Amino acid sequence: MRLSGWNVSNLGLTYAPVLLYAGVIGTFGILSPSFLSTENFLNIFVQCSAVAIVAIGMTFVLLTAGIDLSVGSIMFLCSAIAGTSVLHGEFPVALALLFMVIGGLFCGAVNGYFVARKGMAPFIVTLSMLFVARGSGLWITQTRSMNLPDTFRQLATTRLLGIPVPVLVLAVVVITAHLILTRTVFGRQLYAVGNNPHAAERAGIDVPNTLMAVYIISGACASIGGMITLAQLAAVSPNLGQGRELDVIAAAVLGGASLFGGRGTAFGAVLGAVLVETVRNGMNVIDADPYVYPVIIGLIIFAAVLLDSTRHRQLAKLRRRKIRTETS
Amino acid sequence: MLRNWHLPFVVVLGFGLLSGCSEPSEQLRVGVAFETLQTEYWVASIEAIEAELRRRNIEMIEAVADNDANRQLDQIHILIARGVDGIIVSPKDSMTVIPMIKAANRADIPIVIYNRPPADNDGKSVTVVADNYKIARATVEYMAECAVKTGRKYKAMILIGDLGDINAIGRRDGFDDALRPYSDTIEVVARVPTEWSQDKALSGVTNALQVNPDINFIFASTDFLFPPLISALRTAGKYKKIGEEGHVLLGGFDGDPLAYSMLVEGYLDADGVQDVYFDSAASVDAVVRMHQNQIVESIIRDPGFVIHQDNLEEKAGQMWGAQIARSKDLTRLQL
Amino acid sequence: MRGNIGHIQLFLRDYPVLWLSLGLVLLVVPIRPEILSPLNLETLVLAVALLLVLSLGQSFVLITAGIDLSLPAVMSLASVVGASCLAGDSGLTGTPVSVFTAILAMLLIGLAIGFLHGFSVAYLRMPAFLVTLASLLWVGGVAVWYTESKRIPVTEEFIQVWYGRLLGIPLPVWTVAILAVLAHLLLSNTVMGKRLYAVGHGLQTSLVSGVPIGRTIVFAYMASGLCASIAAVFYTARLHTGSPELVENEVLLDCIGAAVIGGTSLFGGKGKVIGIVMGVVFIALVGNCLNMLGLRYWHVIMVKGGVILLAAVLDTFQTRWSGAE
Amino acid sequence: MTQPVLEFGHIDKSFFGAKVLKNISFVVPSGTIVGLVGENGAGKSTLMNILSGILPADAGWMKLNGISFAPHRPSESALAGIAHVHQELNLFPNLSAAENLFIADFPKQRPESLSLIDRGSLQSRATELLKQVNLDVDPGTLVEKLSPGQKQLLEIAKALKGDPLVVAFDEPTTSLTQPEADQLFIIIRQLKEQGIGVIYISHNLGDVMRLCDQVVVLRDGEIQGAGDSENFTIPDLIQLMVGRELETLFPERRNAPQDEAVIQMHSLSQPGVVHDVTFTLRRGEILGISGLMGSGRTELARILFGLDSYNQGQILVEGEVVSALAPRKCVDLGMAFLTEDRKLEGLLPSAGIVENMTLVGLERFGSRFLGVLKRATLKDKVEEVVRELSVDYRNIELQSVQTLSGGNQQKVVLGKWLLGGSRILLLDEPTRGVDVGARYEIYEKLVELADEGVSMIVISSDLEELVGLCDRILVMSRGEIRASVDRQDFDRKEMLQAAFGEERLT
Repeated sequence: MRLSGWNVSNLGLTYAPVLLYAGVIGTFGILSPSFLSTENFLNIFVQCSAVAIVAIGMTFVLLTAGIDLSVGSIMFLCSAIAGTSVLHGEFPVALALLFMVIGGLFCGAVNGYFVARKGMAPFIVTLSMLFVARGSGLWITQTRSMNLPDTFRQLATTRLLGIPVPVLVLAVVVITAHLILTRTVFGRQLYAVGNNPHAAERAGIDVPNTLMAVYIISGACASIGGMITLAQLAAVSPNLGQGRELDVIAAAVLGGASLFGGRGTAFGAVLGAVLVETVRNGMNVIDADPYVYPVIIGLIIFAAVLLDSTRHRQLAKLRRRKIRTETS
Repeated sequence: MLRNWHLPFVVVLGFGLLSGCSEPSEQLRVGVAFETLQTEYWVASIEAIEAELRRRNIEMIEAVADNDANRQLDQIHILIARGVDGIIVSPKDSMTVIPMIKAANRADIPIVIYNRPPADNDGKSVTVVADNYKIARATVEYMAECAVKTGRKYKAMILIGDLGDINAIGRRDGFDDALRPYSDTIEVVARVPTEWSQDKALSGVTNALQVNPDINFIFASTDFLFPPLISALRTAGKYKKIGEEGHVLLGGFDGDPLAYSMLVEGYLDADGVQDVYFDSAASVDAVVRMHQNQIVESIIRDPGFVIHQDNLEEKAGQMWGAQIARSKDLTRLQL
Repeated sequence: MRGNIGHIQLFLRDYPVLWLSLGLVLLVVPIRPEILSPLNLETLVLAVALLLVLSLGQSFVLITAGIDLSLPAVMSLASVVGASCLAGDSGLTGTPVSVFTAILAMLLIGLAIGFLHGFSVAYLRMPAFLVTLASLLWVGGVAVWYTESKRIPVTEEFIQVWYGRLLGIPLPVWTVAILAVLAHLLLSNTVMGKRLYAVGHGLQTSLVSGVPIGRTIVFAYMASGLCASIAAVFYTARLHTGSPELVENEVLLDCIGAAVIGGTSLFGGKGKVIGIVMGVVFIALVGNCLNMLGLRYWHVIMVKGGVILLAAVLDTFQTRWSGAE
Repeated sequence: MTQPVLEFGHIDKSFFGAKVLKNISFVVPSGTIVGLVGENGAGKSTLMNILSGILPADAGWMKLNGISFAPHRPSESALAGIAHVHQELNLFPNLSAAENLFIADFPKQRPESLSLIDRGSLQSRATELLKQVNLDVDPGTLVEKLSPGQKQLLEIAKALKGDPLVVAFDEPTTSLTQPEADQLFIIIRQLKEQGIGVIYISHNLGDVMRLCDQVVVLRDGEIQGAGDSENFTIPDLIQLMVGRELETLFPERRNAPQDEAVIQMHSLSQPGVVHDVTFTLRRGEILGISGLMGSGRTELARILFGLDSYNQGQILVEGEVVSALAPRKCVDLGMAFLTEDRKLEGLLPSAGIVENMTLVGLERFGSRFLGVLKRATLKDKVEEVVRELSVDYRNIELQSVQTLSGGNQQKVVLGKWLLGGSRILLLDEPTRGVDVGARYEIYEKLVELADEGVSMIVISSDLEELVGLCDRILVMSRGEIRASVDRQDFDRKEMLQAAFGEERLT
């Protein structure tokens, strides 16, 4: 078959995100050959793993047309709990990690309680949690930064089969999340709740419990993200995770999640996080003027979004229902 | 109906006014407004100030602005409204502090600026500040001397602080000026912007080491960034003690407990120290003397000093981080 | 009289946040009577004025079911550009003309970026959240880049924009009061106002009904940009500084939070100036009270979160009451 | 006589002291289709809510297969064998057909505690169900890609999933074209053959008469008449429903259309959508467009209103050639478009009546400078139109229009355009989901407007409606106009044949 102009543009539009990635990677690759090394790509994954994992949790929340602004603070609070329990409570590291997850689950459950059982706006509930969790964390640490024993750092630098642990954790989380979203009853019902909560309720889906679950998942993902950050830094600083909620939401939405619910995938969230980190890493590698970083990252996000919305409009046009087949 | 509705309000109001009037006023009250408590340095500072105030039987009222200059100005206004007898403020930058000085002047409350000097203004204030440029420059010069002694070539990296912070600029300029005479031995290959954030520092340093694996001279604009720096160095297999093969010349700034333990263990070559005890004592002293209408010089300089392997024993007593580290026995953490 | 009381009760029922504000004051007064001192009330009113400008701008966008995350960045850029206009060597330095030019330049920046947002959202159909988030990064980046992070001093004349007084009342209070009244009239009494709500309620219906949705959305974002610039003028004058880091991003949470507590919906179509004013008063009051109490830093943050949650809980009760009727 | 499968005995129900159901008793025999008719507010939905366990009855009883039956929640009712097919489609467009069928009870893999979906079993069970309703799509298809008719069939498949004893249909044909509706009736008759009791609720009395074995007529919560449908005529039913005599559903025209052309369309084409469409709309004319769903009738209206583009041909409005059409421009030209999707394109569902009604004509109430609204005039005008259309409401400003009945909603949309001063109306399915009384009121208003010289194009799947209302009917098929029939030549069979066009031939 001959490739007509229409087909080419259609193909181009369908794979626009891929082209964007190729463009970003190609540009940095030409500017600095060391950018293209396997090691550097592993680096990118290691560095974005925390954001990516939290973004996966955020995707669950976004699927229900909710939002979780508290993830950055939960990352910090959990890290503060872990740091304190190891430094002052003399608990073993494994137990500290367990405390982190429990902390994340708890914060998520509180969010979920008010959203699901009290029917309150997720924005406000999680905004409150943002303040309460950060305040509690600062209280625990007395705003001091804590330097943690080496065991933590080893968690981040150890490699299994040549792959750094954070990347492995990311892989486990994304695959689990993908399976939950596509293969389980809960996952499919989640899409229904996000699309139309009233219809979901009528269809016999337990909407409150579903909502509760997504905030708990988001809290858990935040605690895992906190764990990875903690392991990488081997320190708890009072500004750990601060402002992370915006990075995380950006990653999820760049990856195709809709703020109005019902759309989004786990792999998409990871791709979004990887894109932002690739740009940051690339500029670092080509030794760009540090003042330009945010400008370039902002513009690339803008370009990605522009490309995506153009693509959607064009595809919608091309796929419009044809009533008649033209004979001429 | 209307009266009933207002009654509790009036009662509480009256009670409040009464209790307000009867408050004892012999004890001095000093407001301490910090822009941030983000790093060990600030925490140590505010605790030292609190201890000094307590020693002098002065009540401290704390306010932390969480990086927001406007909020800090609000807090200053609120401190003034509460009728404090003096204010010690560590501002976000050299300019936004000016309206705070003016507000305090208007209310005739003495104000002391801690650590970040204000830009030129016609207000009345006392500044207690370490000479960031000089201390950083001296630190890096010491490192450069160490480098020259080995006779090898060096590739240098600096972790720059928040470019909006005048102290970060001072430290960066100190670094640059110190290395200028050594340009044939030491080449600056990487400047990592960190915005005083540990995770940005981690990814920046990791990437820089990726591109320039032979970096062997690193200056961190604050000790607060050592944990991510060590992380990245260990990952690259470059965190070695002085004298070991492949040791990276390391320098820092602040003088915090981690820096002290690194010095003791022999990982850190030099650290620029701001003398927290001097700064806090001088601030409290200035505020009290201003309250008593004594004349106080408008700038009190903390000369600071460089602590390094050669003067460790001698200077450790003055290093605030050393005091904290010893009191909490943090050295055993084996970083 | 009875009619009046009826009105007050209705008002309190519609805006439970008013109860909460009142309760907060009653709670704090016995401990810190200074909270009612003229000095502190002025501080509080000025804090309300600053936040209200931002919340009003934000609510225009929220009403159309959008969001504007770029405010802090727009403010920073306007601030440094304005300040460098004042510092320029045009020979006008120090004259009222230079103040005028600087303010004009700042307002133009807000309008221009607002236009860009509106255009992207309305005509390119890009999601508002991401468009404005990207701007938060790049516009803020440009501000830092432009100044290389240096602060720029402003002239004494410019400072009068904030510190000046008219009839004993600070100028910004006048400005913001006029702005709020204008916003109220615009939203409740003009064609454009009704169109903003219509677009937020249903974009498709508005399109079919011949509402010029493109222009309406662009208007909303430009209004938001304009308000951000006005806030930038105030901040810059108040702090005597043109700064690329004028405010922290948390101000976004404050201004969106205030609008939402005041009854504005994040899903569009709802929001009134009176409610927003009350939301702003509440948020500013919480900040003021907590500082007044002199609590530790972390307690301040925690209590702030708790009180916001409480406001929201009250709001759901209120909805239930009115739902039952 | 067949076995009664469901019995209602003396059901009473009141809300806040107002009786909405009074002593309702009737029987649904197995293998019988019972039509339940009545105006909106007659108590049909309350009765169905009691049947499905959403509301409890105040007094009375129900029996299912002779056993007393009082469900407390919808799941209980469903489990007992009552299935509902709702008017409002409860489907999730972002999920597949199969997932929609089993959204509340997915087949699970062992161990069930993992809640993993058994995709094989899902696929096969879905295929089987879809086959039962003659829906020939892959179960994996996303619902957003299905046509309205297919969606309705999917809803029925959902209802059949639990092997129900009774299936209640609530306005199932509102979004269907005639052939789709015919298909649906075949399925409903199949259910009857299987011995299932069917309750069929509809405003379309023609359908009711065609389909149902028995009818029950409700008015103000009371049964006004019941019995075999052969014993009733449509006028009987209407009289029982509204309690007064309507000589005919369609009012008489007083003035004939004028000769002056208002809209002329010349050889309009858009590849894949419409081809070579030429017609003229005259002043005061009611022009009907008939055709199947997907014949291009809605698309043609959308092009005419500037919502979609065309690449060939010419459009003249009031004799002037217009190009670059856009809704805004069309509104300025005095055109109005009442779309088929009322919720998405007609109303601001969460806004009040005033806000909805003033949407189009807003500028006329604003001052030239700054557009300051004259609120008093505006409210007076809205109240006038509301009165004229007899819209039933509680609060004209605060009550959101989504709480109004379908008929009142449609009146609000119509009122919006009238308030905007439109003189050319494009009406796409103007009486969808509108009850008989309101329907009559809308027809009356339309004819009155036409008599005053307003021109309109009425698109409808209900041929009865077009025949009763229009001066002329265009029949469309495959994006082309196949026939144009004047009032005196209206012939149903011929028009249907034209509508089927090539489809009939293949």
